[in-house]
Order: sequence, then C-alpha cells, then structure tokens
Amino acid sequence: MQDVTTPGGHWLVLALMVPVAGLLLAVLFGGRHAERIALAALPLGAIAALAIVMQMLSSGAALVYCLGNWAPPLGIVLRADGLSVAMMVTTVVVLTAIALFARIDFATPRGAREARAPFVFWVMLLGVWAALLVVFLAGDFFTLYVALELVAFAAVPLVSLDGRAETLQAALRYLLYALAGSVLYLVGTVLIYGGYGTLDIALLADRLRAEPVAIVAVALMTAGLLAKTALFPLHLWLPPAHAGAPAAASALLSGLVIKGSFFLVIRLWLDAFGSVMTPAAAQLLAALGAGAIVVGSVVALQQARLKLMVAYSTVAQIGYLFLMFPLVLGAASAGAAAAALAGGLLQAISHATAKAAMFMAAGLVYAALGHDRVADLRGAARALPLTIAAFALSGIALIGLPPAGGFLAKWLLLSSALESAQWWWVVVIALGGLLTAAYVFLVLSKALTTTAEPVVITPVPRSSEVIVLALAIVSALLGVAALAPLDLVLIGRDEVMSGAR
Amino acid sequence: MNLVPLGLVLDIGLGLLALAIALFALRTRTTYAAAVGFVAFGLLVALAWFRLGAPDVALTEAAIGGGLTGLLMLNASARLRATEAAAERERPGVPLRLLALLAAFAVACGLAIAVLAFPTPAPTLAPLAVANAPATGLGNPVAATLMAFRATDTLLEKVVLVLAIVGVWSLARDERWGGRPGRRHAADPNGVLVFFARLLPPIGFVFGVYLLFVGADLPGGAFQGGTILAAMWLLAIMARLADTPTIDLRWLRFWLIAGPAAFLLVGLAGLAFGSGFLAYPESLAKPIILFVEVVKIVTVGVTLALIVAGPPERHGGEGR
Amino acid sequence: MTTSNALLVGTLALPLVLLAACLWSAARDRMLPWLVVAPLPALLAALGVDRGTTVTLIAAGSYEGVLALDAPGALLLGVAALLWSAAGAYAATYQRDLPNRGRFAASWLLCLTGCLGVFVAADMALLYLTLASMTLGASALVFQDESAGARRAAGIYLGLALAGETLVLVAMILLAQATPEGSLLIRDAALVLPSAAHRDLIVVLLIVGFGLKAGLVPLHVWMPLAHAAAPMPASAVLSGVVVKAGVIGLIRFLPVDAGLADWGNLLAIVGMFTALYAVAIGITQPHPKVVLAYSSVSQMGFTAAVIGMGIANLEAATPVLAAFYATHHILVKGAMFLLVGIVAATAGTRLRGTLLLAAVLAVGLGGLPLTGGAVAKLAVKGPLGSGWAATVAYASAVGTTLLMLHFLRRVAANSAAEPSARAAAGLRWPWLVMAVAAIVVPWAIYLGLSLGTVAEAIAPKALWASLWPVGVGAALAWWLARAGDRLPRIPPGDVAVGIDRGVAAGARAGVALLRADGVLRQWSVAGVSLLTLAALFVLAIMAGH
Amino acid sequence: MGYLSITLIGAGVFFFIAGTVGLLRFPDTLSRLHALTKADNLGIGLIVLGLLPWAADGMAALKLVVVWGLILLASATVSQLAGTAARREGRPR
Amino acid sequence: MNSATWYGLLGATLAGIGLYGLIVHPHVLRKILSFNLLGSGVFLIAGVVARRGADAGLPGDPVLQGLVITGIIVAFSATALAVALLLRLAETANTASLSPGALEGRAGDAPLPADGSDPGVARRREGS
Repeated sequence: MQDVTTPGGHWLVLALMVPVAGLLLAVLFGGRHAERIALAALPLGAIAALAIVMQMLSSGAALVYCLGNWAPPLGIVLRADGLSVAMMVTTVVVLTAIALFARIDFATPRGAREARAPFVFWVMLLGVWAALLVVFLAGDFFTLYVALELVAFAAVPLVSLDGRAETLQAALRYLLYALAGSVLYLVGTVLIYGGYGTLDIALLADRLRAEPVAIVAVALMTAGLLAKTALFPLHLWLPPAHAGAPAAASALLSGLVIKGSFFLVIRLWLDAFGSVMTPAAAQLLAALGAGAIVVGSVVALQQARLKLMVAYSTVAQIGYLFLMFPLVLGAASAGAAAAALAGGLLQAISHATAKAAMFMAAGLVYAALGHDRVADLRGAARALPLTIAAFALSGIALIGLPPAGGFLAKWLLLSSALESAQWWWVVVIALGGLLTAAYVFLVLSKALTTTAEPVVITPVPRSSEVIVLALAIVSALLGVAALAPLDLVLIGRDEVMSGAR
Repeated sequence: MNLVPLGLVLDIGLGLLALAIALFALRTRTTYAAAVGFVAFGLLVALAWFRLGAPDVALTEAAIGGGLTGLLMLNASARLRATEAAAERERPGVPLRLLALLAAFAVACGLAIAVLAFPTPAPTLAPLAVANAPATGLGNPVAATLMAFRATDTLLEKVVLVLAIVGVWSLARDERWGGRPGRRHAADPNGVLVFFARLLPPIGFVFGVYLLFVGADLPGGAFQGGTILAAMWLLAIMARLADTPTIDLRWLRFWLIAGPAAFLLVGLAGLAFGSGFLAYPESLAKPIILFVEVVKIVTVGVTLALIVAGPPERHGGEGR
Repeated sequence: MTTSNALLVGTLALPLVLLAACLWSAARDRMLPWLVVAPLPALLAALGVDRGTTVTLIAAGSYEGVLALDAPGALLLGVAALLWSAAGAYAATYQRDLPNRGRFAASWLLCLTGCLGVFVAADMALLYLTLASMTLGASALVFQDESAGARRAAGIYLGLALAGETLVLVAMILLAQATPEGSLLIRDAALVLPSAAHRDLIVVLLIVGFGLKAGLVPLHVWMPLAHAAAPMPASAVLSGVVVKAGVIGLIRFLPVDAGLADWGNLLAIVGMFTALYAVAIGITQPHPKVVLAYSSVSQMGFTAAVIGMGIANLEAATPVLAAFYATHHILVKGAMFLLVGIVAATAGTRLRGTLLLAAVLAVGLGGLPLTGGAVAKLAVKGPLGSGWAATVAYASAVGTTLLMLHFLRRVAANSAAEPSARAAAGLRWPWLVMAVAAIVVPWAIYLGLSLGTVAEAIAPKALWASLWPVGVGAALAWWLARAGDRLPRIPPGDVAVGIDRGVAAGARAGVALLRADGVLRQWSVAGVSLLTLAALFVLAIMAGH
Repeated sequence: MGYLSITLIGAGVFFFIAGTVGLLRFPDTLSRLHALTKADNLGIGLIVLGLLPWAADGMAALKLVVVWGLILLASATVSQLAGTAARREGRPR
Repeated sequence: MNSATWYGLLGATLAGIGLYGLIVHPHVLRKILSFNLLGSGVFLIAGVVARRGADAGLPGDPVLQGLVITGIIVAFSATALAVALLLRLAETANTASLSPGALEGRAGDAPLPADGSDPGVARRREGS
C-alpha cells in the first residue's frame, strides 16, 4: 500500500532530531555543556514522545512521515506503530534515570577543563538515544542498517570508557562481532533490493515470497541481528563488555542497546517477512532462546562477581525475549498473536527498566564496598538498604512476580502458548522464571546476612540510591501500569498482524 | 575482431587477479605484506567498479578502500609487528579451521545461489531516479539520491562519522585529553617526501574541489572530494609541514559537526517553511544542495583525516 | 464505603502500611511491638463483615483486583488473624534483643500481608500476588537466623514454593481461557472448571500446586526443614496458617461437582496416605519442632482427604466443614509451637500446670471427647462418609494421639536446666490466649454455624467414637516410650536427602555447562556458529515451504 | 593513424611486461625498484601517447597527460623512499 | 555468463574468503583486513545488482550506488575505530588477540587487582 505522510507525522522527525541536535551541540561545546545539553534534551524528547502517543491514540493508526516528500520506493519514511512508540517511551524513561544516576560519576566540576570520560559518556548517551530512535522509527532496511551502525559506534566507546586492558579487549571483541553481524545484515539488504527492487518494509510486506533470494536474505539478516543481540550461542562479547563498562554505561548497554537489534528482528520477522516465515524457523529461534535461558542462568549462578552475574542474566533474559516468535507465528487467531506480541514487547520493556536498575544497583555496591564478589556481599543490605531493595525489586520484575511487568508478560506469553498448545514453551517460560529466581535470591541471601559489626563502605550519594530505587519501583509496578495502554502496543499493527498469517 | 567478448575477458582477468591478491593477503605470514596486498586489492576493486558502470563508487572505493584504509593498515601493521608472534600461537586447530572453511563456503554458496536467482528483468529504481532528478536540480542521479531522495541516510551517515571520531578520541589516555592526535612524524626537511608533500597538496586540493563541483552533474561528489583533501592534509602532516590541531579547539569542533548541522538546519528550515523535512523547494534546490555540499566536503575532509590520525597522544605544547 | 468494605480493605491496608514504614530503618527497628496490632482488622473483618461482600481494590484497563469474604474464607481469616496476633505478641518479646529484628519484622509483615490476602483474594491475579508475597515473607522468616541449615531450608522452601505457584499460575491461565469473556474471578473459574477444555490437566496442576503448599507427600519435604529452622513464633505461623493457603486454594478452586468424583477419591487417598506416613516418620524424630511439623503434614493430609471425600460424596457443605477442621488445627498447632518456646525457657518443676493444659490440647487434636478436636472430627464425619475413609480416619486419630503424646514427652524432656527459670510474661499470656481459644473457639463456631447440636456432640455414641482411638493411641504411646530407641533414625525431611543429591548433580551439570559456555565463547567457535546459524535458518525456512 | 597507436600501446605493454619480469627475476630490492620505475614509467608514457588520438577532446587529452605526470611524480617519490627504507634496514634481499 | 554474473560470483567468493579470514586469523589486524575483504565482496554484489538495474540510459541503478557509497564510508569508519582500539589495546597490554588468556600474564597496564576491585574506583577515591 502506498505510504503518505499522516497528520502529526512531523512529530516523528522532531522526536528524532532532538537527540541528533543535542549530540552535535554537545560535541561543539563539550566540557560541562555536554552534560547540561543531554539533561536538557531528555525532557524535550519526552514531550515529543508523548505528543506521538497522543497523536496515535487519537488517530488509532500508525504515524508515517515521508522524508523530503519523496514517497517510497524512491524515498524513505519514518513509521511509528504501537511497538515503536512503546519502546520510545521506555527508552526516554530509562535514559532519564541513567542520566540522573550518571551525573555523579560523570560530572565536570565548575571551571574544570573538559575531561575525557564525562565528555565521551554524554556524547555517547545522546548517540545511543538517537540511534535507538532511528531503529524504532525507520521504515527502510538501509536506514535501519545505518541505525545499527550508529548503535554500535555509540556503544563500543562506552564499554572501553575506563581504559583498562580487559575493557579494551571486550570493546574490540564487541565491535568486531557487531561488525560481522552488520555486514551479514547489509548483504541481506542488498539481496532484497536485488530481488524486489525496494527496501521499504511496508512495500516489501506485499512483495516478499518464499523464493531463494528472500530466504537467503532473511537468514543472513536474522543471523546478523542475533549476533548483535548476543542471543545464545552468539553471546561471546556480552558478559565481558557489559560487566567491564562503568555502572551507568552497563545499564545503558544491557537495558537499551540490545533492544535495538531485537526490535529489528521483530520488524524483520513479523512485518516484512511475515509470509516467508515458517513455524520451523520460529521454533528454531525460540529454541535458541530456551538455550540462552538455561545456559545463561546456570552460568550466572556460578559467577563470582556480581556484575558478571547480572551480565549473564542479560544473556538469559534475551533468550526470554525470543520465545514470543513461535507464539505469534503459531497463534490460532489474530487475537492470540496480538496477545503474544504484546507479551513479548512487555517482557522487553520490563527487562529494560529492571536490568538498568539492577546494573546501577550493582554499580553502587561496587562503588561502596570496593569489590563486587558475590560471596563477600555479607552485610550489604544493612549498609546499602535502598540499593539492595532496588536490586530485590528489579529481581522480582525479572522473575515475573506480580505486580511487575514481567508477570503480565509471562501471563500473556503463557496464555498464548497454552492456547496454541505449544506445551514445551509453557515449560520453558515457567523454568525461566525459576532459574531467574535462583540467582536473584542467591544474591539477596548473601546481601541480607548480617555481620557482627557493620561493613565499612565508601559513602555513596543518597540521590543515586533514590534514583535506582525509583527505576526499580517503576519496573516493579509496570504490571499494573501497563494494563491500560496494552492496546496502545497494537495500534497500527492490525493490517500487519493479519498480513503475518 | 570481437569474436571473443573482450569486455568479459577483461572482467574475468581482473576478477581472477583480485581473487589471487585476496588469497595472498589471506595466507601470507606477516600482516605488513597482507596490508600491501590489500592496497593493491583495493585499487583492483576500484577498476571492477568502473567495469560495473559505477564511476562514483569507483572513486570512493579507490580513495577510501585503496587509499585511507590502506594507510591505516600499513601504519597499524608497522606498529603491531611485535604482537604478531604471540598472536600466532593462538591459531585455531585444524578441525576448527575446516569447520570455518565449510561454514564460509556455505555462506558463499548461498550468496552465489541468490545472485544467480535474481529475477530478470531486474527490478530497478533507475527510471524513477532519472525522472525525479531534475526536481533536485542535480544532473548526477547518484548525487540526487544521496542529497535528496535518501538525504536522511546521508545525514545519519555523517552523524556516524561524528560518533566515530569521538569514539576514536575516547581511546586517548586521560592525561593526554585535549592534546594533538597522532604521533609526531620525523621527516628529513629536504628529503624527497617533503618535496613531494610540497608539490602534491595544491594539485590535490584543486582536484578535490573540482570533484565537489563536477559531482552535481558528473561522477564525483563531496565525499570523494573530502577524502582527497583529507589525504593531502595527512601527507602534509606526515611530512611535518603541518600538525594535527589540539582536539579542544572550538573551530575544530565546529567543522567536525558543520556537515550534519548544516543538513539538520536545512531540514528543519524545510519543516518550518512547510515543504517538509529535507524537502528543497524546486527553485532553491540547487543552491541549498551546493551550500550543504561545500560544508560537507570540509567536514568530511577534517573528520577522515583526524580519524586516520588516531586518538590524541601528544600534549598541545609539542608543536611544530 | 460501608464499614464492612472498610474492614475488608483494612485487613490488607494496615499490614501494608506497616510494611511500607519498614523502608526507614528507624521505624523498622521499633516495629516489633506493632506486629500484634497488624492482624486485628482481619479479625474484626472475619467477625463483623457479613459473608459475600466484595470490594474492587484496583481497576486498571480490563482487569479488576477484587476482595471478597465467603464462609470458609471468613472462618480461616478470623482464626488465622488470632494466631498471627498472638504469635506477633510472642515474637515481640522472643526476638526483642536480636540484631536483625528489623528484618524479622519486615519479613513477618510481608508474610502476614500475603497470608491474609490469600484468604480474601477473589480474583486469580490478586491471589497469585498474595501467594507470592506470602512465599517471599515466609522464606525470609525461615532464613532468619542465617545458619547453614536455615539457608538450605529456605532455599528448598523457596524453590518448591515458587515451582508450586508456577503450576498454579498455569492452571489459572487455562481457567482464565475457559471463563466467560476471560473473567479472572475465582468463583467463575470454579464454576467453569468441570466443563473446561483441559479439565484433567487443570485439576492435576491445582492438586499438585496447592498440595505442595499444604504439604501432601511427597511434596511435604520442605515443611519439617522450614518449620524446624524458623524461629519459634515464625514456626507457629508457618505451620499453623501458611500451609492453610493450600487448603483454601483446594476449597475455592475444586467445586463439589459430579465431574470431579474420581479426582476427589484420588485426593482422599493421597491425603490419608500423607496422614499415616507423616505419623510413621514423626514418631522417629527426637526434636519437638520437627515432630510438630510432621503432625502438621499429617493434619493437612487429613484435611485434604476430607475435601477429597467431600467432592467424591457430593457433600455440599464440604468447604465450610473442611475450613472448620482446619481452623481447629490452626489453634492447636499455634499453641503447641508457642508451648515449645515456653518450655525451653522454664524450669521443669514449674511446668506441671502448663504441660497438663498442653496435654489436653494435644490429645484433643486426636479427638479427646469434649475438646475442640472431638467437635471438629464429628463435623467432618459427613463428608468422610462411611466407607474406607471413615475407618482410616479412626486410624489417623490414633496416629495423631500417638504422635502428640510423643511430642509431649519430647518437649518435656528439654525444659530449662536451672530451677529458677521462668518464661517471660510476654511469652506466657499469648500461649494462654491460644490455649483457651483452642478449646472455646471450635465450640463457638460449631454452635454458631449450627454445624450440629450440642446433643449430637455429647451423645454417648459420639463420645465413645472419639474416646477409643485416643485410648489406643495412648497405649501405643506408652509402648513407644519404652521401645523408642529401636526405631530407625530418619533425618528430618526424610525424602529431602534426595533433593540434596539432586542439587549436587545439578552443580555438576552446571560446571559442565560453564565449560561448554567457555568453549562457545571462543572467537572462532562463535564465528562458526554465526554462519552455521545462518545456514540453519535457510534450511528451517525451506523446510516450511 | 590507428596503426601508430596500436604500435605505441604495444610497445608500452611490452615495457610493462619487461618491468614485471625484472621485478620477479632481480635478486634484491634496489635492482627491482630500478627495473620497476624505469620500465613502467616508459610503458605508461607510450600508452598515453597511443591513447592521445583517441581522446574525445582537448580537455580529455590534457587529463591524460596530467595523469601521466602524477604517476611519474608518485613512482619517483615512492621508489626513493622504498630505496632509503630498504638500505636503512640493511635488507637488500 | 555475462560480466555482471561473473562479478556477482567474485563478490560471493570474496565474501567467503573474508568470513574465513575473520573467523580463523588470531591477529585482530588480520581480522580487520578480512572484514574489509568481506565488505568489498558485499559491495561488489551490490554493484552487480546495480549493474543489472541499468535502465533509462544509466549504466547502473543510481539509488543502490548511493547506498554503496554510504556503506563504504561507514565501513571505513568502523575499520578506523577498530584499528584505533586495537592499537590502544596493543599499547596497553601488548597483545593483539581477542582471547581472554592473552591478558593474564602481562606487564603493561597494572593488572586488575586479584580481589576483583576496580582500579577505577580506587582512583576515583583518591581523585575526588
């Protein structure tokens, strides 16, 4: 169907240009201004995101904007459906929390010369935000390729921010593996163009057939995206990278960056290649997810350091995200497919907020105790009550206990799996929750043990603890909050969902 | 005379030569030899692009693939000679190498099958591009694509360049931040290199600017021009006729973001005046695009040169 | 907002408010005296609120969180609140000088909120929420004195409890798919259960899920460990009330309906087996708290059997009767655990009066005439019917008497050494309140709800029917006192040793997975798997077309 | 006219082949550089001369000559640098 | 067999060589070099697609050629970042391999304190 700019479409451009303009100004002025520009850009971005939400709720359809007034196939469009809006709002919320948390670690004192780490952090924070907005809004596969590269370019320097050999090697490994993934995605894009003459997702949804060109293209693109999302067995780069980065950066990487390429897999499988996808392929993807849950959780249980354990928890939770594909593609009715999709997306949102809070809490523990060996966390709860409370709340959100968003996501995924009689995924979803509970309660039991005399710690600013607790509370109450806007997620997807049949 | 299709013979010869050099670069022991092989390979691929009827891309491939990437590789392999022996010990075992060969072969076959399975007549946007090119005031449809039809891709791509340069700078040591990128090059003041570095840059500069202006209607463009300007500046730096600026200079930061900023301002202006983001009114299209291109060539030149120069390694003081 | 609605909401509101106050360490350290107050709204609600009132707590989108009070719920709520309050008062003195009393108060309130919530939750999501918070609070209580044994017990308890709740969640979702327009109310779910699509699967999930909460064999392993490891007031509450979540679950979800008759029989068989098996293991245990834990397992098995037979015999009054029997068990078991604390803190010479009262209660559990136990056993005669279940009920009465006498002997054995020791007043009066309640309350309920007339209760035939099992039980107990040492030594939690072996095997598998992960994360292996994955996806897609 | 350019280009190709044979046969770096710069520059010169008549117009011819000039300049500089580098590292192999 | 198909197969072969080199070579600079071979191969395939799309008097599809130019520049920036990262790693830990084992026994940067504490923290404690 021919895309044309819908009313209110310009908000998409404004939402996208806030971080890009902020990034450029931050590089131009540098020093203290970088931080202030980033903190000023966040509310603007939030306003733009809310405007888009309002617009979508009123029009009830996806927002489209033809850039430069060139309609596809020649030009490119920005398209925002329910999925992208939900992810945009989540990104702004998590970024605000991370930015407020990072103001302590990456502050530039008044009058001081520009320092490396703060300048790079704030520029890269805006870079990640801009990149993710392009990932969520772009409607053209090549624009999404450039967005993927933007994500990689913004994420890699965050990993090696403190300049130690381990983080440099982790950053290099991450960059190379992400580049391998990008090239596979790029060759897939080229093949699609060769076979069907356009790269616009909406046009491709009607043209793509199960022909050799399309099959090879989607296989390579999927493999590339899974490499960038670090789905098991392609997760070699994630643990050292996310554990090595400073706390605020780890939260950014684990919470938001991997969601970019995951979102692309949704666009690829459910929007463009809906008719090419077969149940067997969906089962294979979810099988990798199940492998990720088991291996990620079991290895997380055996990690000696807290940040590595939380990183492996990310590996496991990523597997959780991919369980929705066989449920959506194998759903009996469009309603069941929509429920599974909403569940999968809510799982991604719940993981974004919970994992960001958990990594920041782990960072605070590291800063306070001077180490993060899980075995020696004794007395941490008494020394850092708010931080351990935040860790517990985000743990509850990951496990999927009510009232967290994870519970509602688990409920939707389970009901969809039960309705389409895919019993093995029911077992995997249930097992995932129990395994997550294992390592969360392992940490909590260690932290809650009291010591004879209180543990001496480096005082950690109370404001950081409050921010982390606030984000953890948001993720713990997401279950209740997400009930009302659940139908928001499915706006603009009805014609696409039916197309997926 | 043309019993034998000469074009095809040339292509196959060129292809086989490129393949031979690629295999040489793959198998040779030292990385320096591989880097030299790679430079030659880059130039051959540029020739292949001419054969594929894409002069714009050939220019880009020659300037960036053969030139700057080759420069990076040669420089890096020279500096990493000490680490080669240690890395050699971690070469994976034969079974793993066989598996890798098999997997790479499978993907290559998949690509080959897909290439052979392309539909005929090949779907193309050429007629659409040619039909709409006049509206952008540009004769060269590739430039029209880059600057008008997919202008946002180009804007984002320049943001990638900004992130790349900040990423490279982020690798500096904390105490070196604010200093001069790259190492201090030693060069004999009246040696051949200095003579060459005094003679070539003016020609290169003229050629770069020429590429910019000719790019509107013939193969060329701001990227290719910018790359040549960057090469000339690097040549001058290597001959110590110039030195990299300290990274905290305001003008440097300005020129780094000038390209994407110009694009953004033009886009927002378009949005404000109702014609749409990055939509140029028919009459003003050419001047706007030229303005953006001029700013872009300076930005691309400065950014690419400093990306190759690397993170700051010297204090501002160690000047000339 | 009528008073009954306010009371109903108050049952959760007060504990939640106190729990929120625990965020501040200053409030947390001074929270202990408030524990006794927390359950009072629930007690008033059980007494004051008329049955059937419902309150919508949260309304978000298509979901409403609803509280309701039905007959069995009110019974259990009232008595549970009484025990929680008494144990709260007990804990105020028992835990007073511990360094982590703040955390004890916080986990106590969390468990209290969840436990009371389970009795009043009317929709499935709220029920799951309350079950989850009860489990978290209970495991924190078990973990209270942070010894290795406590950590192991808490770990096993948490693992099994979460597994049980997951099974219940799956059953709830299956029910939610069958109820009219996906309503989450438990009442609708119970109505639609017999005709639901995967009826048998749902029933199995419910029985195993709630059975694990109630401690049916073989899912009982966590109870002896947890109840022994927890501090005294916590054990009283865990063993007395927390296990009742399983009972209320079975009562609410399994309607008395012809379709479920064979499942009712199966439940009864498992229940009766649990009752006898627990006694057999209990008598070999030296530690009084472990004996009490096995007694709880046995009584829960018996209650489950009552529910099972009620369903099999289509006895309409089963829910109320089973709840009534459970309330009696709450009162007696709570009193017994408090007793253990008092005996340990008092010299042998001063215990004569207390032990005599305890003996009456303990044997009452077996059905001593004129005690609460006798009335309870009389009430459940209806659902049990006259078949094999009735005879086994007698055997269970004998066993319980035997077990309780064994408990009395064990508890009397380890009273305080030096003669002048006397338990603090703060410990003794909650015990007295519970002891009196254990006798008075069952009678009050029996007559109040007119489950039967006084005449039936004191008819000679009924007295004799409840007396002879006590006599046989006493004789067996006398024999056991003589020949006790010849019985085999069984570790508490009997089958739990299997869990340890399982955990060890799991650890070995974990190390293997760790090594596999190390191999997979080598660069070349990851590169090959990236390309192999691409090839696999090509094959997977081609396979479909 | 055609025959003149064919002979010129043929000669140019011949010199290229000679340069390549020299590169392969000569023992050490310096003599290889010698062979390469001499033969190839002459070869490129002859080819450019051969192509001049075929150039579309004056500008194209001028561009060909400029290309020839730049190649001369580049190869001279590179051979000088390569020579000094080889001598400095004392590896005249 | 026309020249477009030949270059397509060439591109596929170069991609295969690039992937093999990327996986097998332990030295990261060789991996980056192989990555560039892979990139050239992929762009060649794009060139073939553009060549087949020659129409309306153009030797090739200009839209795809524009994309390839953007792709080449992005690939170059990635290579430059990777090389800079590699040089800094080699300077810090004088190793150029990705295996964690390479970082254990080395002088270079002060090794991570055995107790797992983060030197960044130690520095920040004295610094601020």
